[in-house]
Amino acid sequence: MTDWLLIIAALTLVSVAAALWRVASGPTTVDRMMGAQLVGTSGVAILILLAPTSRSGWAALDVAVVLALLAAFASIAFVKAVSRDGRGDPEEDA
Amino acid sequence: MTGLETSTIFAYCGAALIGIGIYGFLVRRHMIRRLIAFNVIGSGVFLLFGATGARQPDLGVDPVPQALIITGLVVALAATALVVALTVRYAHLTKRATLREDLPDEQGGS
Amino acid sequence: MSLAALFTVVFTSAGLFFFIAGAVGMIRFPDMHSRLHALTKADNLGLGLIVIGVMPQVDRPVTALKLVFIWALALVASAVTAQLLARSAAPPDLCEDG
Amino acid sequence: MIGPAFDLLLALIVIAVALAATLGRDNFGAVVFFIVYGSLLAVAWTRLGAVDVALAEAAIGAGLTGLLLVGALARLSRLEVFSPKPPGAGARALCALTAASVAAVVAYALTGLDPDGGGLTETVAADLDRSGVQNPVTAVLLNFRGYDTLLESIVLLVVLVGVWSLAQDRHWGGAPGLAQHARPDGVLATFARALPPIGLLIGVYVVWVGTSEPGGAFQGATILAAVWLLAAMAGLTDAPSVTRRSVRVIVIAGPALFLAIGTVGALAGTFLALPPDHAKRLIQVIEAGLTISIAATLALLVLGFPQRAPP
Amino acid sequence: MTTLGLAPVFLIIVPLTAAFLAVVAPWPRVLVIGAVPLMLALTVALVMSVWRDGPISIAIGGWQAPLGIELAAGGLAASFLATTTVVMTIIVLVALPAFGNRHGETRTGWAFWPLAFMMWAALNAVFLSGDLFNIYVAIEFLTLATLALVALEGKAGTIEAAMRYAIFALFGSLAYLLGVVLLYAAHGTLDLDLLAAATKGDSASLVGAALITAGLAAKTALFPFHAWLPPAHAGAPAPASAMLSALVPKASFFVLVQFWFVVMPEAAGPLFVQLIGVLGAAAILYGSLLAIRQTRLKRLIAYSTVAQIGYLFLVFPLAGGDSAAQPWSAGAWTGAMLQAIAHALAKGAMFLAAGLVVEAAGHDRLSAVHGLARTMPITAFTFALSSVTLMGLPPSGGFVAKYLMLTSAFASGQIVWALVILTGGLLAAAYLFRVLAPTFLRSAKARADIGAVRQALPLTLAATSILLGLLSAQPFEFLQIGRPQAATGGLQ
Repeated sequence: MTDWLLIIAALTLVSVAAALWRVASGPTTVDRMMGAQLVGTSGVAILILLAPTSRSGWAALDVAVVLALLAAFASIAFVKAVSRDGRGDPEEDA
Repeated sequence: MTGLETSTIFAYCGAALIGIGIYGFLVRRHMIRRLIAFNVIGSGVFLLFGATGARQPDLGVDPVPQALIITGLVVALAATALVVALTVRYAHLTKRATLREDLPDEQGGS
Repeated sequence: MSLAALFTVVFTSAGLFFFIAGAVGMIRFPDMHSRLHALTKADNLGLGLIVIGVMPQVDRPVTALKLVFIWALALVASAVTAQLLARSAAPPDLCEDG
Repeated sequence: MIGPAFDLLLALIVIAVALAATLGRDNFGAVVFFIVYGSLLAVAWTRLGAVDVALAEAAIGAGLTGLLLVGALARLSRLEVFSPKPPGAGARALCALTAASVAAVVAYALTGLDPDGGGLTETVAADLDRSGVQNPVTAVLLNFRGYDTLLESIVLLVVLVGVWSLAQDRHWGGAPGLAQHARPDGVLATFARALPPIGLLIGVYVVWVGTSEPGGAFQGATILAAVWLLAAMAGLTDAPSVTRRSVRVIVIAGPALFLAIGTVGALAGTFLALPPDHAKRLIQVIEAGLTISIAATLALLVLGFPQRAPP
Repeated sequence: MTTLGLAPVFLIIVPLTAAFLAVVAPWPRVLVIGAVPLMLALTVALVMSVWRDGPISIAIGGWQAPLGIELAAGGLAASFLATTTVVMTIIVLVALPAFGNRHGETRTGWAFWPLAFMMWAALNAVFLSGDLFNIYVAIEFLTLATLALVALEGKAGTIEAAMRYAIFALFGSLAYLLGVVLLYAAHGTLDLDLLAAATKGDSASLVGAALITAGLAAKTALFPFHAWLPPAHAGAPAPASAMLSALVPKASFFVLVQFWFVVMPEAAGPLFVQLIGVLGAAAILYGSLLAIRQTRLKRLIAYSTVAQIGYLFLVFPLAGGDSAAQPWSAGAWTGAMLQAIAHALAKGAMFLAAGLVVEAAGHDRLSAVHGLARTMPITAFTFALSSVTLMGLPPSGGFVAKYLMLTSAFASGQIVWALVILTGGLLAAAYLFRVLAPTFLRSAKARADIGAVRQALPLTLAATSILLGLLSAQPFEFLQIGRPQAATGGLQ
């Protein structure tokens, strides 16, 4: 089972590489953020897959919790930064 | 350290990250880019540290490097925050986020 | 192969499928909004299936609870960011450095 | 076999991301790559079995540093800063050569290491039951090498003083950063209202389990700081003025408490000694104090120096 | 444990407590009156204890190395601690009027005090630490406090100076940290004494040592890493300049000496020590020549620091490597350490005096010193006394220091270093006379009146640097307490 989970984790990692391509090529900053978002979620998935295989046991799941909690924050900081006055949010500008 | 264990792979990965970070630190002019490079070097050092502490898989990871890495991460974050603030203030004053290349004193007087 | 193992194999494979589909969509889809759609698919379904797939392997009930919690957290976070990113009228690039 | 393959793939992706973060021409792309880099490193730390570090990396590398850099870059681009010409090809080649030789020398140093070097793992394990906690990393951080941790918490304080002192004189007494706002019934505000209780729960949990399992004050405090910043970004709460006495007491409370406990030990004979019978309780008290102060300090650091005149 | 045994840890606890209080409330007067006498008493206790009972070692938390962190203080550390106490005492007293918050709290009036006390604590922490990683944390602590002080004036120039310093300092800390990591990976300990006992011929130790040296050299502003120093030291407010120039570079230099004379003396090959010597010599000559060309008072003094730091590094060819086993090594080593102390006292005095001159004249062009001998005779005398030490004229501490190094250079047959020392003294005379000679000119009218007490404070520092030369026997003897006897074989 450990091997199977590692295989799935490795293949998820391959899909991360695809998402990274989007981060690199843009063309808009929103596209880059979306790529980053997908990498973050894939990271959470990989951590979940690794948790049963890890030496430290299910403690790895706590890392997934933190990543899932904070993954959205960069996107939020970003949308605020590009809002009209730099400190609002896109829904105000709409 | 040689072979194909987790610890060896990440130790050499750390060495590579250090090299990449140094290149960025030397070539980049924008302070934010330099800070990213600084953090890449830092993470390379930490990864190397952690990986060399994980050489004996049956013992687990050496807790001393782990604790020191956590300390180091916080120190790096603190340094980054201070330099970010300096850069933002500098840009307010000069509309620049890069240092001037010339050193007036070295040519004599100012 | 035990039933639990089979369950894990089936569901994690399905989860992986959605991640790969999402990544392919990210690359292939022509415009930003359809790419965003691909992203949310991977986020919601891919992660959900993997969570379900790993479920039979847990050691304690509390771990299972944690898994569901992670999924819920990721679901909410991805919905919020997708919404905000879609509305955000960002300039193409903030600035460049040589 | 699968394990090393996974590690190798991960290491290559990490290196590719690091390259993209340093080589790419686009500044914003570099910051996004750096955030991604943090989450990938968290996975690498988990693979190594260093879950405490993975937690710190996820919270600091992927979380707070990202917030800090995205915010800074946005502010800079609004100022339309001047961009200099990149260095010439010759200079770049020289830099690449320097960087590659340092990396090669470090790699060479690694080849000479004893493959069985266990470090201090066994030494720590031998004294673990006198430390008051079961998590060896926490034992090192708060007991065996508590002095490092004390100094480190004060390093954060020194940086906070430094950041605040960058304000213009006329803004002294104002609140850090700029006032944030969002549509009150919008997605962002709703999210920012819903998340803090959950974030508080996770943050406190990470601190709490730190005595026996991976986690601790720094990781927990980073999470708390991030969650508070979310509320601030949604305009739900605002930073207090830098001259407010209560804010200043909060940022020094944790380090001061730690120092006070250490001083009591010094007066009894040994600086920073935690008697084994009371060590657990004392460590919990110190961690609670540090968590509050560090969370406040980190959040204030991300907001930056005062940019508003005092009311 | 006796009260004397508590002195080292309280030398860290007291300034930290003062820093915490300074963050909360802007009452520097109370803090200075409370902390300074305590620090003086603790320093006296520490010096007496080392003098009577030899080197002190304290295991923090009761955890012995390699598990815990040990503090250690021999003659060298105690001398540097005492120098720090003397210099910091005068600096905080001089700074009180300028940063006194007399009309309510101001930005600089608030920020200066936590930073000053934290810097004091950080310096003491570096000098006492016996653990490589703990030194890293303490040096980062010091660096970040320094960075904040450099930027304190808030002008574009000073912030740029801080950023330039940050680039060198950040690079230096990472290089040092990587070196520490490699040493730990190879030997499983961070304790200086335990590392000294380990055998270190492996690649990781050697690469680690090189990285540690590069990192610390960047932080000490050794040529060619010196470019950040003059704008940073000259741009800060005068009391901060005094701390930065007099004390901060000594911390990283101290660690470098600990490392090469305690931890890895056997690795100091002839090529290495000569290379460091060449860089030190380059710093002396280049720094002096640039000092001669400066037109601003504080810049001139800052470039003098670049030059004076160069002398410190001559300790490597004169007392390290092959020389370590030779009879002249004790003289050369002690000379370099006395130079560090004498320079701290004289440079502290000079920057504080320059601050008063700038305050009186309203600008910091060299013409500010015109007529100083009549308008501010005490300050003019301070300049004169510190110049005597910086030039290395008898009977100053600088003279004893340079004399000891000079005789070792002759004894070892390394005439080149002797020539460098002598040339450096002549060049120092050239740039310092640019400050001293115009003090007898007819003056422009001073804008502000500086009280005699404020002028007398820097004078005490300058006078102490002279006293160091008059009493040279005791300092010499004291520095030998716990001096690493590198000559125990294993030398290349």
